[in-house]
Amino acid sequence: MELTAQKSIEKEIKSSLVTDPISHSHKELTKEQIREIVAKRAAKEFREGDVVTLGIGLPTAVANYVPENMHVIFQSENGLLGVGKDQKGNIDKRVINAGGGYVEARQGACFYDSQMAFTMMRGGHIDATVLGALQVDSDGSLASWMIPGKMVPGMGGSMDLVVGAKKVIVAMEHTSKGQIKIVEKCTLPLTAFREVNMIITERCVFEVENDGLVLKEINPMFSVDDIKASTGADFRICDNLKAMC
Amino acid sequence: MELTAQKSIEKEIKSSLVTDPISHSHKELTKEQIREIVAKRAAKEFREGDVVTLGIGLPTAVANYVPENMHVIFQSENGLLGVGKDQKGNIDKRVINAGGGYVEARQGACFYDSQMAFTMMRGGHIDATVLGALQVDSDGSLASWMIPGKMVPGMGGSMDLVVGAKKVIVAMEHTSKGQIKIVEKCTLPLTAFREVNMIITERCVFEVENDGLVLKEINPMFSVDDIKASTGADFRICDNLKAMC
Amino acid sequence: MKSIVSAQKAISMIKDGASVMIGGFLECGAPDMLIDELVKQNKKNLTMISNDTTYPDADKGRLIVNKQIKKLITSHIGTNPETGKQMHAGELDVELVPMGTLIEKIRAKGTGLGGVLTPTGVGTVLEENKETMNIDGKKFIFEKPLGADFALIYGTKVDKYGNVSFYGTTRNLNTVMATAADTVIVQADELVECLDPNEVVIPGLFVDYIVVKENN
Amino acid sequence: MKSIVSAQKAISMIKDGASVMIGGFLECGAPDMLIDELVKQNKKNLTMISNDTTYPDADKGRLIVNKQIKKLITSHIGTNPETGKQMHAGELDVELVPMGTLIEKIRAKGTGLGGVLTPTGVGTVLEENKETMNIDGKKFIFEKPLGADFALIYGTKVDKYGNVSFYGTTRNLNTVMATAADTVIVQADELVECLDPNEVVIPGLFVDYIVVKENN
Repeated sequence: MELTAQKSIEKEIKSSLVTDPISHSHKELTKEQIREIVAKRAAKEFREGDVVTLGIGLPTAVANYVPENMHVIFQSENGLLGVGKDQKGNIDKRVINAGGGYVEARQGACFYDSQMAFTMMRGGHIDATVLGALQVDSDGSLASWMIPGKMVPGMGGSMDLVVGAKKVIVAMEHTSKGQIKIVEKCTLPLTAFREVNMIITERCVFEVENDGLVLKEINPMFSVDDIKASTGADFRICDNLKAMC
Repeated sequence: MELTAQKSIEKEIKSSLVTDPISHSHKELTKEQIREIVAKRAAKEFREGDVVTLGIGLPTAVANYVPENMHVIFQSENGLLGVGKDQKGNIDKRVINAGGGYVEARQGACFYDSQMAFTMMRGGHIDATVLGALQVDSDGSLASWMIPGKMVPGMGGSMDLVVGAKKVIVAMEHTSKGQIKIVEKCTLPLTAFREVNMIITERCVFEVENDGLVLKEINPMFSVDDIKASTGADFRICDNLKAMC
Repeated sequence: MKSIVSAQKAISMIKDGASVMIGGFLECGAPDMLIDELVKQNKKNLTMISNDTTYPDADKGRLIVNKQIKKLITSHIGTNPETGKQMHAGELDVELVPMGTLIEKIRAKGTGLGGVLTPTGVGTVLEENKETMNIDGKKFIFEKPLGADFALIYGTKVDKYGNVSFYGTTRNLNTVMATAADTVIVQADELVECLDPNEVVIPGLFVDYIVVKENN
Repeated sequence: MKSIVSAQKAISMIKDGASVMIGGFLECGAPDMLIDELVKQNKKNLTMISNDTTYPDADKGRLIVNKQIKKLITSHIGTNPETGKQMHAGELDVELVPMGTLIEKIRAKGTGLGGVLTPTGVGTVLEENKETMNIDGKKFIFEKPLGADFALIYGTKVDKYGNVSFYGTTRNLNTVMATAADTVIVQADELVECLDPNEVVIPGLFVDYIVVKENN
């Protein structure tokens, strides 16, 4: 539920933000292609046995790209460790994920209450979280829960999750409706201050280091100048810049 | 376990306390008689449906005097709501009370962990507790967990219990080995400050009110002068002083 | 043995202006029948404490649409556009609290602690007007305990002693809310004679009234 | 799937001087086999965090008698005269903490909170040298979170995913300790393939190693 209202929020971001100069160029990808590129790349961050909490929307798709032979356990803040596939056939409404979808519990799963869910999340027991953003900045601060005076869905569990997870991965479209989302300093109210470790978009991968963003990987469809033009923050280019795949 | 080491501690109280002038008189009762008088009277404080936590020693005996047709539920800090009789025959060591005794779980009982036990106890969900004391004073403060430099068993769960229970009843011998226990001001380290509501001994019943102790009932075997002589604190006599029974 | 009552009788105890905690994560584990009765009896000016306001046509969401809530303390309102609409129109006072903090505030009340010291929200607008505490060089926000007059909770199986057990992801905030309200009413999918003591999730002493779904 | 190891191997990970939380209330729900192995391997200068020190000849009590503990954080030592004797002789550093406070300190660590604000001990010697906080006219003692390098816990049934369930009063501090140590080792009375997800008391993600009683 962290990002349930993400889409409706994004509609509201129209003003004051810098326009992405390349989003309407020949390099534009479809939503489905973006989703696949980002989700596929994010899934590579997991290690065997990791416990991961995914945000709603694009981040949910990450689960589809975990290699078959790797065991990653998905945790849902509403009380399920071991989220499985969507339920088919006779629906049991007593088993849902944080987005309200009816899901299966995998072999080895367990159910628990909200206190326990947040012991996992805020207490540092989640290895990685992947979530979306309205804005993310060069300090690793994240804005994802409200646009003052416009859309205020609430933070749900996202603030606790971002503070507590060992690794925080923002997975999103590089820009949204042509507006720049990776900025020097977030202008929207923060979800968390300096907690993001990595930003994965369809164009590139940034790591957040003490001195700011470092470009680690780039999608060969784009040039470094493309990234510069569509990113609102300065960044350092890794000596060993790799192709994103 | 609140008062596991009570007996050993009492052996150690030898110094500096005022002597009970009547404990060696013809009015002396046997330990068993004292236990019965005190436990019987304490059991009358319970109401239908009460949840009660008992200390170790004399207070444990209170459970024997609850009327057959009254439902009182005994809670034990080690994780059992609905403490039953001592186990007989094949012992299951996985079900104990706070004193380490093997007990039965009654119909309707449940097991839980220590967090939940102290949510019950500190959180104000226990209707009454009955426990012993080394000293109790006219403010309703209680000392029961250590004698500096001598015996230090520890407080166990007693401090949380006394702070949290709706009604705190001290049930004890009026004096111990001839030493006075009901005092103006505790000299031993406190278990809790101003939390005791009632003191029940073999000689009388005191209630702790804002202006100090009030003698509510007296065992007809003793005179008010006997109580005065064996009590280290001033007390007011209730207008409607009753015979203890 | 606990009082087993009708939804009508249970809800009739709640007066206009009362504070009410309601369990459930979206529609899952929500005491829908008790909420329906709250709508039917049209209790007004309520303070509602809940994880979310579900959807406009579902359980807690209907209380919003029916304008029975004066003050709402919750973590997420994005699934119910009506909540945001009333908030922006100044008709509904909404206090948004991070989910983990909301749960701990309720737990603090239930377990008798003085408050919560949480790292969640440090460096955000949530820190404004809050007391903070520096502990070993790290900043924490202080939040007060949160209780209510009533808790309306759900249980999959409830026994006659008030013990509650759950199936699936229905536990959510039901467990913590049971500890933090003056009067706790549980809606039971199924009433049983006696649960296995190892299976109990909410010990019976927290429950005051049982309403059985099939009886209504 | 979790690592299933021998007691010998599990305990060999613990170095002299480590801090170790050990579950159990007296002998009930104590990981006796792991403790026996700790005695056998004679690990020294340990900091032990436990509810009590049981009896001189039982589980945790043997660690005291064998002088393996340098610092003890606990709520009750009255059942083991050897603990008091070593404390008074200055051989053992004992910190006595009310049971409810001990549990909350461990929980605060496990759940990521900055500390505990408890009414327990206010107006007693426990208040000395502690920070206190006045909240709405009532005084609370501030206590810091408490974690450890290792937690040795007990489980009645443990599945291959590390999920733990309990029988009877064996849960006690095992549940909270599982959340607050860098490495958690559970002694299982019985290892099963897969527990019913509704039955699980300690979710598998908290458990690092499983030692099965019958295998040793």
